[in-house]
Order: sequence, then C-alpha cells, then structure tokens
Amino acid sequence: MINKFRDSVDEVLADIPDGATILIGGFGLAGQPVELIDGLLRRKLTGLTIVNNNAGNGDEGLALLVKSGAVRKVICSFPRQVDSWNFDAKYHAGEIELELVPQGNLAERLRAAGAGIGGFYTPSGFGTTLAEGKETRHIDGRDYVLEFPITADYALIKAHKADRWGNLVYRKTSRNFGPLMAAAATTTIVQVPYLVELGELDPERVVTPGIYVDRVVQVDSTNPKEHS
Amino acid sequence: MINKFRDSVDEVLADIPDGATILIGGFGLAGQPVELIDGLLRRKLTGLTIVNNNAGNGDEGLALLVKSGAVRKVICSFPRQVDSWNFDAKYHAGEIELELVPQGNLAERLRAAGAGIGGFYTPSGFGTTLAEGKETRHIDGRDYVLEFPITADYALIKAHKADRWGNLVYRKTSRNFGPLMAAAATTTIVQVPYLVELGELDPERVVTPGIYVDRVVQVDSTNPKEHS
Amino acid sequence: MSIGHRHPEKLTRDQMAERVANDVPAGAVVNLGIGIPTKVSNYLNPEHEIVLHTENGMLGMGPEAHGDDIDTDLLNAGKLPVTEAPGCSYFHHADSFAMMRGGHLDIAVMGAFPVSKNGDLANWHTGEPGAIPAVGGAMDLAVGAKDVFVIMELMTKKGESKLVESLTYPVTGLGCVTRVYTELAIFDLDRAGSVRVTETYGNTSVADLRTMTTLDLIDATE
Amino acid sequence: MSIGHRHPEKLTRDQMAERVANDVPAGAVVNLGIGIPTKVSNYLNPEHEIVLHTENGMLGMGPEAHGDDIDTDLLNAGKLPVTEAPGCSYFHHADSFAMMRGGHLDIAVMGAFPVSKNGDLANWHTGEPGAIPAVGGAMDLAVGAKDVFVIMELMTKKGESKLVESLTYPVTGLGCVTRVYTELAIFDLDRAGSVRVTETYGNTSVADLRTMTTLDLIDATE
Repeated sequence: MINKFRDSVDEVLADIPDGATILIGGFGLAGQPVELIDGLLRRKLTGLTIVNNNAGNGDEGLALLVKSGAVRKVICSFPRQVDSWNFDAKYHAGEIELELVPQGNLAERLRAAGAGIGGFYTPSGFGTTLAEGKETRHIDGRDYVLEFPITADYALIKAHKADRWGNLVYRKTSRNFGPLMAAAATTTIVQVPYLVELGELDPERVVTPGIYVDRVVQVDSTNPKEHS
Repeated sequence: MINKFRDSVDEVLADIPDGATILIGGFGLAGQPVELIDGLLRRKLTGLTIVNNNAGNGDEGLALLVKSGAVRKVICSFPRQVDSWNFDAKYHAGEIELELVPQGNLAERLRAAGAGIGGFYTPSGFGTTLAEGKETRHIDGRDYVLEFPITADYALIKAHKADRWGNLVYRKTSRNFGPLMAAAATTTIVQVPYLVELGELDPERVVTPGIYVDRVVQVDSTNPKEHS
Repeated sequence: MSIGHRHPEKLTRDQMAERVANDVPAGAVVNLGIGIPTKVSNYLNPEHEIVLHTENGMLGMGPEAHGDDIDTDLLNAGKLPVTEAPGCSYFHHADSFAMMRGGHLDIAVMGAFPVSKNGDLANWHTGEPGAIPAVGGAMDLAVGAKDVFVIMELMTKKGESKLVESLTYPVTGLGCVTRVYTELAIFDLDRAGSVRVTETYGNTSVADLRTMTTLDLIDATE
Repeated sequence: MSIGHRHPEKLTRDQMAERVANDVPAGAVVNLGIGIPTKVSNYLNPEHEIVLHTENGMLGMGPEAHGDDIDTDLLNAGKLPVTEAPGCSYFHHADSFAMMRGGHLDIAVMGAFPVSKNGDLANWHTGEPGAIPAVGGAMDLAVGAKDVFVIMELMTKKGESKLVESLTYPVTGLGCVTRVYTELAIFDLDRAGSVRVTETYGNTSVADLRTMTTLDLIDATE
C-alpha cells in the first residue's frame, strides 16, 4: 500500500544534508510552508542553496534561516523588501550569494527541471543586466535569452489537502510555486492541514499528482478561511 | 459585457481562410470537436495545415477533410492506423505533406507557442531520423534536440462546460490537447455540450481560463456519460 | 470620459490613474503594477468587465479584501489580500507567466524610473552601487503584454524629464512601452522613437514639453 | 513469483507479461505500451498498488471498461475505454509528457523490433521505403522512464535474433532499454554493452543464447 503520510515535521526533514539545494514554496503567506521552514531551522544545517520568490521577511521563517547562517546562496526574484533586513545584512556583509532571476524565468526554469527540458529561450530579461553573459538568440523576429533548469534536492511546499498517494489540491493563490517545485525536486515534502481518504479528491481537480510527492505531514492551518 | 457564446457552428468558422493553420483537439473520440470538423469540411477550404495527434480515421471527420483535398499538410505524431486509408492514399499519391513529431514534442511545441517560449531543448527524438537536420546540444551529460513552437491561426477544440468568459473545464482524458491548443492559436473556437452561468465553474477547477478562448458554441454530446 | 482632452490643471496621481482607466477597452485583460497603477482599478467601469490578472496566479481578481473577508490564501502580486470576481480562475506560476510571456494580456500598467522615446523601460533597479536589486515580474510583463502603459510623473523633483532620449538606468525591457501617462501629457511611443503627444494638461503646450524633454515631439493633440 | 527461475518450457506471451509483472515493485508508476505490454496489467498484484500512467493524460488508470461502463471520454493510449482507480488524476498532454520526459515514471514496458546490446531501441518504424511512419509517444517514453523494459520474442520467424550488436532499424531511443524479457531468457543491459542473462526458459542454456544472438553474454543465472 502506498502511504506517503508521515508523523512529524522533524521526521520528514531528518535526511536533508548540509549543502542541499532546497526549493521553498509560497508567495507571501499564501502557500508558505511555515512549519517546515521552522523545522529546517531546527536542523542547524549549513551551506544551503534556497530557491524562493523572496529572501525572507521580518524575523521569522526564511529570514531566520538566512540570519542563522545556514544559507550560502539564494535564488529568487525579489529579495529587497521593507522588512528584508536579515537578508540585506548578510548580503552587504558579503556572506550570502544572490542569483536574481526574473519571476517568470524562475517559474519556467523550475518547470523545465520537472519536465526534462534541457534549456529554453525566453524573451524575459533580454537586453538587461540579468542576461549578461548568457547566450542569446534571434528567433522569428524576436530576441531571446537561453535559460537552464533549476534542479534541486528537496522541495518544501504547502498544499490544502493530500491523500496517501500524495495527490494534492491547493487553495486559491497559494498554488503559486507548489506544483512546479514538487516536480522539480528529487524529494518533495508537503505540509497540509487536511489528510483525506484515497479517492476523496476529485481527479479533475488534483493539481499535483502523487507521482511528484514523497512525504506528507499534517500541520494545522492558521488561516481561519482554510477551515472549510 | 464579455460574451463569447455564439449561435452556430457555421458562424464560428465563417472567417477561416484558405491556407490557414488549424489545431484540432482530441485523442481518439475523447475531446474530438466532431461538429466543428464537420463544419470545417462544409467550408470547402484549400491549402490547410492541420495539427492533430493523428491524420484521420475511417470515413468521417478529419479523414474526410483530408480526402476532400482541403489539407496541404498534416503535423501529427501517429498518422498510420488500421483505418487511416484516406490519409494513406493522399500520402502515397504525394498530395499531402507530413511532418511527423514525437507526441511529447508535439505537446511541448504547442505549449511553447502559447507560453512565448522561442525554442527548447528536448531529449525526445535525439539520435533518430526525426531529429535529422535539427540542432542538437549536450547539456549536463545529456543530449537534446532544439525544437521550435507550433503557432497557428485557429484552434478547434471540445470541452465539457464553458461560461460566457470562455472559461473551460474538460472531462477525464478528453482534456488531452485542448488546453495547449487553446493557448497556442490566435483564435480559439470551442464546442461544448454545456453552457453555464458566469461564476458557476469552480475557479480551482477551471483548466483553460477564458483569456485563451474566443468563441464558444453549444453542441449536444453523443456520449451518454457526459450527461451528468 | 471625465477628464477632458485639455484638462486645465495638471493631473493628480488619482486623475492619472483615472485617465488610464478610461483608455482600457471593455473586456480587456489587464495587469496593474504595484503603486499608482493599482489605483486604476478604482476607476474601471464595472459594466466593462475588465478582467484583472495578478501574476501570482489568478485571472478575475476582485477588489481588495477587508475585515472578515481577508483570506491569506488569496493575495495579489503586492501580497495584499484581495477577493474573487465571478468568472475568476487560479493557476500556478508557470502557467501565469506563460500567459504573460505568450502575449495574452492586453495591457500591463506599470510605474517607471525613466522611459526612453523608443519605449525602453527602466523600473526595476536604481543602478546605485550597493543597492540590492529586485525584479519580480517586471521583465516578464514588459516583454509579454500587448500594450505596456506607464504611469509616472514626467518631471523629477530636480526638474529633469523622465521621458528621455535613451536610458541611463538598468533596462527592464527594450521597446516595450507603448504609452506614457503623466501629470502634464500623454505620450504615444513606437519602437522607431517617434513620440506623439495626444493630450496635454495644466495649460502645458507641446512646445513647453519639447523644452522640458528636449525631445522632437509630434503634436497630435488635435 | 509463479514463474520459476528456470521454467522448463519457453514462455508464452502471457507468461512473459506475467514475468514482467512480477518484477514491478509495489507502488511503482508504470506505463504499459500497446500490445503484449498491456497484458502485464492482468498479472499485477492489486495489493501492490501499481499506479498505471497513460500518456494521453491520466495517472491511476483502472481496468478496461466494458458494457455500460464505457465512457468515450475515458480512453487509454490505445484509444480503448478504461476505468478510474481510486486516487487517479487527469492532466493535459504537455503535463503528461513532462511527467515522462522529466524522469518521473519508474518503468515503461514496450514492444520492440530489435534492441541492441547497449540498450538502443527500435520500435517505431520498419524503415521500409514507402511505409508511412508513425511514432506516437514511443520516443518520449524511451528517454523518460527510469527503466525501460522490453517484451519481445527473442527470435524472428526467420530465426534471427532481435537482440543484436547494433541496430539496423530506425532508432526510437539510444541506450534506454535496461531489461529485455523474451520467451527464452531475461537480459539485463547497460549502456556499456554488457549483457547479463539472469534467467533462462525452455531448457535453453546461456551457451545456446550466445550462439543464437552471437553476443558475448554474461551468465548471471546463478
């Protein structure tokens, strides 16, 4: 019997080694795997490469992971925010590497990793400093930049419901990077507030098929609207 | 008020010109826009390029379109079937051009067209006669073939339900090429058995957002299971 | 249209947003950037059914959410809680940016540092040494939308024009801006670098604008 | 396992399918090609919850549908009506082939014309002049699945081995086949071209197989 349900946050994160590349889902609070990130912080790892849309906010979650010195490199589209002081300090101290990627190229590079695409030509970023040193190509009257997949060892994501095969549904804009990261990582770890019986999810509504999911842990939601 | 609902099959097809490139959805009967194809046959056009997984079966639909001489070229993955005699005859007579594409590359080239990707490196087909003359590239220990988007003037697809914005849901494996073709074509024409009120479709379950759809026409389904 | 062709005062930020709103065709699919562009939604005619896109994964975004309506799973690109409009749909980031990059959005409305006469846009990075760069979806919107409308003050506080001959700031996208809405005038751009002034405000003349911008502007106000 | 390591008779097609079924690990995600590979599903242990993928857009495919269960919107890659297993999901063609190409399927089971000793596969085109070629998803499965198992008769009616030194038929995929199940033996392949015989049937010896295939086979039957 396939059963990807696991008992605790600490258990699902136990094998992540120093130096791992980890995709972390979420766009703002929506889809942010808060408890998995907190668990990652408890692991006290070093040399991590983190892929997220941002580089941490305030003094919690990813920002604390950055502050702790666990993170060697951040790949993201928008590190600078009013409350990104932890990243800012590490960056200005030269203690963290930043790979800045236009948001759509970030999404497409993650998709490429999951989809077995070796590289793709994107118009986004052409002629900008973010394409410096990258191959370009003129195709059918338009200019493109060659971008490569972002592969990763682990993905930590949040979904709304999961069954024991790892089939996932998301809720509203919390879908964002989840399905892409699940497919791009070697090992995908998911937190959900609701575990459901196999067959309970509408097969037309499943967004991430279980094939992309390795471990699922139940964590209560702090969003009152999610209790429905 | 946005209203993409139209009154008849003949009306939605009226502006398709000779020489157009037309994507036709479906994999077997599932998702096949039978009445739109029949309507296209009535237009008595010439010089069409048709993109479909196959090249017509038996003596109906796409096979009759091929037989009528309307089709100059077929782009597909699987033209040869036990009942593909109409295509076979045209092909052997040298009256139709065939571009044979591995099924996954066909799907990805359609996706690229809708997604503004200028080209992509795929491992499928590397080292085969279908990649002859195409650029190849060795990336991270693996060999890839460079493939380009398949753009088109029109897409004819079948979905299960549509609202007046053109939001679509599909049913089971009839989803197949529909969402890709809808995004790849300049003008997307959809037949559905069910028109529903705006707001009636679950926003989490919409597979093709209305942005990809131009015209919707209601056509009864011949599949008794679809009446539910 | 509530703002006249030659409004006697120069436009406020809200009036600039309103002026953009008046140019959005009924049924258009529009992405509104953070800042003044977001204000455009306040002036859209509900009967026109403008479909709002937010790049984090939604079409058919409704107004900002308040009080009990706030749902932290339903955010816009500025991470503010919003609501659903009937007919909305959700999708993941790759699908959302495919929609943008693939040319399916009718209009993106964005702010800018400067814009060049041939439509080059700079709005993601001041270029100051030591500044942490952040880009988000700006480059994807710039290359993807059929029309890119910029809302910006024409003149900086130092009295320099932000519509310029060529960019000195880091580029967001080349030749992408099709129209610039400012407090003093509307400018239509093309990739060849011909700039047409279609409306002026605050008793500003096209001759005044030529002096201010040092550009060879075409008078298209009549 | 109901078929012994050294089954006294050469295997029938159904026995070959059963032999493959016995090698599929519990919980594996498997794509079964048209023809004999489809028969594998008849021998899978239901308690093992093997997840069947069909490239037209479904994971968790159930058995073939009959009578009133037939639904023309629910077909397998051979366009035959099938059913749903609990836990199934649907997706479009690009997502389905992304799943294949991205290396997420554990096993693809396919037929073959010939297979070369280093795992090159030919199964899409006879290469005869005038023959209309058709490929479907064969090339995508060949490059994508973690393991490609081939089921084929080892010997043609003319008495020629279909496991060969190098291909003369048009290639489907290079170095992709990891194991070949035949009526006489099972062969494990690697990209370096070392072929290991792991089981034999019908009183066939590895020496016999060396003569039949003219390949330098490694005896791994013990």
